[in-house]
Amino acid sequence: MKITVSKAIGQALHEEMARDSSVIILGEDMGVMGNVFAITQGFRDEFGENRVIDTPISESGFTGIAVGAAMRGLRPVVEWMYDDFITVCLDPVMNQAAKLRYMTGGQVKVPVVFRAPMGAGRRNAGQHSQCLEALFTHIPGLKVVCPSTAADAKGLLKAAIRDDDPVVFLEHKLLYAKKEDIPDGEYVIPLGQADVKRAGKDVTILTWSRQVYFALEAAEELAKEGIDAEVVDLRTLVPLDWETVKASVCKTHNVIVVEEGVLRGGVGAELSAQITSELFDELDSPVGRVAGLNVVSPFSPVLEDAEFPHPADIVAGVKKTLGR
Amino acid sequence: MKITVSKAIGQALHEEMARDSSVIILGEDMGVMGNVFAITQGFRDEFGENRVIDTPISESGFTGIAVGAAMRGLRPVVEWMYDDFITVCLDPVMNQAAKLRYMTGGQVKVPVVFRAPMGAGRRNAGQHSQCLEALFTHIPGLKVVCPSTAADAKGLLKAAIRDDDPVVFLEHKLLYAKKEDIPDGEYVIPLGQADVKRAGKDVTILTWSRQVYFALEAAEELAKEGIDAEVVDLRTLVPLDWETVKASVCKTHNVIVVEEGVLRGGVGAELSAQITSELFDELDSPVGRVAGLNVVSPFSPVLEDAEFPHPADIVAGVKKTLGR
Amino acid sequence: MKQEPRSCNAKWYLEAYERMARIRDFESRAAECFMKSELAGNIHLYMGQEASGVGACMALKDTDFITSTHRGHGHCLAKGARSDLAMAELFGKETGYCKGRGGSMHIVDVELGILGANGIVGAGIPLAAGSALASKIKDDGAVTLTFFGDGASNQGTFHETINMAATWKLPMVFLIENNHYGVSTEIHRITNTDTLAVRAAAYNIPGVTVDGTDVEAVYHAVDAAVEHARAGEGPSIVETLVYRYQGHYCGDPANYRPKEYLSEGKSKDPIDKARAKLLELGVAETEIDALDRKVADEIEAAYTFAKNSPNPDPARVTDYVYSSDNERCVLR
Amino acid sequence: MKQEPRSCNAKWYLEAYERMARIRDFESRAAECFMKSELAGNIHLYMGQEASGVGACMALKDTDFITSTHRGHGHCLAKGARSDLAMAELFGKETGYCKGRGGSMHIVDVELGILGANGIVGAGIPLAAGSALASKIKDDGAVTLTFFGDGASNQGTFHETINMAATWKLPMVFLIENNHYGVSTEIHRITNTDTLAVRAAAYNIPGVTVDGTDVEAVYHAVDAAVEHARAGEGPSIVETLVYRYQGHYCGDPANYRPKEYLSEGKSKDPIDKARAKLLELGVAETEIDALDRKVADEIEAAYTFAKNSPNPDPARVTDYVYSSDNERCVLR
Ligand SMILES: Cc1ncc(C[n+]2csc(CCOP(=O)(O)OP(=O)(O)O)c2C)c(N)n1
Ligand SMILES: Cc1ncc(C[n+]2csc(CCOP(=O)(O)OP(=O)(O)O)c2C)c(N)n1
Ligand SMILES: [Mg+2]
Ligand SMILES: [Mg+2]
Repeated sequence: MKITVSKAIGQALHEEMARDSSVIILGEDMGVMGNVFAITQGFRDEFGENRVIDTPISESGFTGIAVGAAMRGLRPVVEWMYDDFITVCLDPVMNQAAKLRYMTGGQVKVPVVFRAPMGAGRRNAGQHSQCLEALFTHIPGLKVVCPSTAADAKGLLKAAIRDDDPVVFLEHKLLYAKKEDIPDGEYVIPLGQADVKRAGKDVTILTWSRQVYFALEAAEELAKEGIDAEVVDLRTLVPLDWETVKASVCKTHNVIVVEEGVLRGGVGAELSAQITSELFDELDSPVGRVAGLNVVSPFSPVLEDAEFPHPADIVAGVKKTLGR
Repeated sequence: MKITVSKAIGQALHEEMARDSSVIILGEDMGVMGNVFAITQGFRDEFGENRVIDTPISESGFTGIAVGAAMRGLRPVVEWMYDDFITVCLDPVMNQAAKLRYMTGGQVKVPVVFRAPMGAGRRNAGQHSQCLEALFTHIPGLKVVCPSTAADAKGLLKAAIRDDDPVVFLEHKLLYAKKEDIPDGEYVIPLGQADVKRAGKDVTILTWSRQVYFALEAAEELAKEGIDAEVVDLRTLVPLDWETVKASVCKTHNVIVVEEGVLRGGVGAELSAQITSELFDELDSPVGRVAGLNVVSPFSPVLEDAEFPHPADIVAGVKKTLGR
Repeated sequence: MKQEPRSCNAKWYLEAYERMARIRDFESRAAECFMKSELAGNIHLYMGQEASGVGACMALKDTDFITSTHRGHGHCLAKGARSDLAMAELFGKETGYCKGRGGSMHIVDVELGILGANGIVGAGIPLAAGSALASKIKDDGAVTLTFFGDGASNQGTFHETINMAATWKLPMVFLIENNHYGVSTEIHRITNTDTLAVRAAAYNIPGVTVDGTDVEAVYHAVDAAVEHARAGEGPSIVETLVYRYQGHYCGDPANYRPKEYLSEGKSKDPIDKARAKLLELGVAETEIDALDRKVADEIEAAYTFAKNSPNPDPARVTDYVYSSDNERCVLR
Repeated sequence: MKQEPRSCNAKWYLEAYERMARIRDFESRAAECFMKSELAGNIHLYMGQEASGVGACMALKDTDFITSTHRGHGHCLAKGARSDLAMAELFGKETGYCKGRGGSMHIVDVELGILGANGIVGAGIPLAAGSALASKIKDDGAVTLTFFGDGASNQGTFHETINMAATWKLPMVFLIENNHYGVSTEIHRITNTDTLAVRAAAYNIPGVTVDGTDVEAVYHAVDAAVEHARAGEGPSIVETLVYRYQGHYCGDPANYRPKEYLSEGKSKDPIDKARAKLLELGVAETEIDALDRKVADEIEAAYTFAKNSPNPDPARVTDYVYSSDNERCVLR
């Protein structure tokens, strides 16, 4: 069955709410409106306003409320309307949810999911276009998931909701409308498993979220020039599926990391560092990085398109890495 | 003249306030108490309560106020009592100060300094012990300074205050009491200049803040074993003094990055990625990283000491890199 | 506050009417362009709320300041922003207020005292207090007014800032535009009081609620608050009750609202009201029509200017991140 | 709220006295250990404020919940925390409440309804509302009380949370311990009202200010607020006026305070007052002395336990970051 990514996310939420009465949803415009991306339409009528909660624009407050509720055994799924708004609610995420288990010596579990749309390309300008997964991966105690396909989004979100740790679940806005096949019936995709979206032998492209599609496009381009790229969709950044990364690197001996977010301090830096230090002798070339520029997201379409990677940038990045 | 690092910071603040009436100080307990680390004692009496402002515990509010005041031509120096509290005031830093110049097409300058003590080792536990410089380096629009010595702290803070961009200035708590020589008279150290704190030929240790001292200790240890380490104190992380980094790497051909903050997504990842990609052929070994573990800061002294790098860890890291 | 101010005359009303008409025309054109995909991104329309922004800005001097929101076109134009530069910004052009870098949610003109629209709900409030603090320190006599919505009043920045402003007696005004909705969420579903102005009691400052469709009523309330602030007595809350004609963003069908909301709002249209008042004050219909045409021509010209302006050069995408050392800072 | 409650009897006062004495002794010992460098880090002492925590917790059931602050020893002990496990935590030992991982600012005992001290000012407030929301959803009849200071009341989390709690009628109590200082900063220098309880008006909920040195007064005020909450009527503010005997942290000379602050506080010592009340109620002095000794012995034992307990194993520093997949998540 073909459904959109947003619908797949809605299905995951719906199935988990139906399965487990401790799952609740909190966020702005989640109830009456059914979410600004129409993800939870009808949920309030079905599950009641106690479980599908329209909050005021008080992210710090309602995110903290979700964390407190999780300490009491609920499984809240919070939505921030855009991931850029983490700036107004980082404390309950970073200093509370992520740390409570450790600081209490394992006494407490915090099964909360923080969902947020992210990403550029919609001309939403500086404060509504960021990919901030790198920031979250730097916070011990959080798991970080960035799905690309509808099938992955559904299976991973179900796993995230069932997980006993706080999970940041980032959805690319420009994928919501993508229509794709998903498996029939109930399924869950465990966190921490990458997926090789295209097998290849000459170069490994490590990526996630929307850039998976761009990488696949780039791979087709490259194929025309005789370069056979393997596209590894990491899907989960924490925990990282190192086995899959390693296997691919040991096969292709050339790697680039492609991400939409800002280059400096991006996830690509960490992956590059790990791969270089642990697989140095496997590498024929230094790990390449294709990422967003170290700038603020511009509004103007012509500028925005120059700011984050497109398939042609990936093609160029691969060629540079391969010295071609 | 020998003075403590905290005194040197106080001098920089004092000199700049005396020199330029647009410099103001805002933060908790900065006025009547003269700061919890006694940095601004006497300032309120001298400069008046309009320029040395005791704020309520409203970080998001007063940080935003500083940004607004900077847009109006003042040069506010804000203090957060610990850098860990960035969680309650990230928005005015990341979505406002850092982006305003870009989003206004260069119309606006935001000359604000955000000072904060940081770091582990004081047994302050999970929410009062972090080194968060990596987080700030990932935000385009911010400059990031992490001094180690009294002389550097003074000269760099003066430069930060005079800079027209928002600067995050992170001071390690366990350096405050260090007594050191500083130059006589007025001086400024430009942002973006690293300092080779110890010259050496076998391996480059890139580091900053408190780890500079640990690296120097480690270098003495290594010297006993015939390993001649160069210790490069980056001092400023953005802008980065690439020329100095490059020169050192091209001399020693072996590098490790040492940082106190969390390994995953740390500054070391970015440095490793850049060095590897641009100086691949210069490297005799993969770039090593010695950093804090991917855990929450533990309270217990025995655990905390196991969590962040000590000189012995640096010695071990260097030997591993050199294969010895 | 002061005694009841005198009522406004025809000259005043002509000025208010022109500013409101400018906003309405500007946005009607912008909406049209958006629906035709001439504009990218997202725009949040101020239509219906014009009397609030104009009434408030009429009480400010040119040397006073404002901060604004995601729904900022009206505030900026009311404070004197040029429609051509604003339109060009919406088009993402190099000739726009922000050289196309900012777009609809980030219009700034510091010279005119417009410290910026803002995409983060509640973020403009402390920026405004910073401006007021600067005025207090410089003793320049300026007042800063911060516009924000009913929804924004539930952000922590509201509380943190108003507490400091009240305590420090900052020369500023908290102008809450209560259009009853934050996106789809009706204000009484997420707050526990009849009005938002009652919150003033928590900070021991004045707070009033006025009809935000009546430009004169807004003017008088803000004027009193501005005088209070300018006299060194500190901030006030002015809450204007307004109607958001469009959905939250241009294109939002706003199905979450009862039909009566819009019919009620339209029956109180601020521009219709001002026109009626002008006639009452003896201004000739032809004069008003001429003003309408003048504004329409201005907006037509603004549109033409915007449309014909060049895009930014993509090679310059890294400009303006930093004031100094930009190249080095964006390179690595 | 309900009609005036009857006054408390001897049995009640004996319990209250014991809890207050436990807190005082616990902290006196902790302070001693800290000054002798037996304890690392930082501790914030509750001494002087005991009647607030104990009076409040006496109004709660075992099945009710609290959240606390950086100054949390008193709240946790008042709610029933074990002094030995708490002391071992201050010593950073494996036998402590948090296996030495948390320390003074992070004591938690979920079984006892103690959802945690907290090092971030204002952060416990939304956590408490989350607990109250869970109670409302589960309909378990529990009430959650959140302790926080005068300083914390200026954090955005206060406003955001109390607005939601008031609107959703969450079963909770906002207990502001107003000891007049946040570190060095006197509350009237950073707020604009006489009391903090007046802020209740902004959320249309009850708010009272009581003498926080009088354990019975605190009890009655909190009891009324708890009953209100338990009856589904929503939250209240209870502000207790208290004195912080020590500096902000142990070792802070607190030179920023006038001498009268401390002398006034000591003249109203909550434990002295409770002792006088016990005598008034006909309890024999010997019985009170015996209670003192019992508590002293308990604290002595707690100290011995803490001191003799093993440190955590440094090799286990990476435990407990994650509930599942911990090794993989901390490895890279
Ligand atoms: C911190 C933050 N949270 C959420 C949003 C998304 N958002 C933009 S406008 C808006 C509603 C604002 O409501 P209100 O303050 O009443 O202003 P109005 O739109 O009615 O003018 C929301 C939720 C945002 N931009 N920033
Ligand atoms: C967000 C945050 N800002 C600042 C601090 C530093 N700090 C710890 S306690 C404290 C004062 C708190 O005052 P109050 O709420 O009155 O509690 P009290 O110490 O008087 O019990 C401050 C500023 C912190 N821990 N967290
Ligand atoms: Mg609104
Ligand atoms: Mg206090």
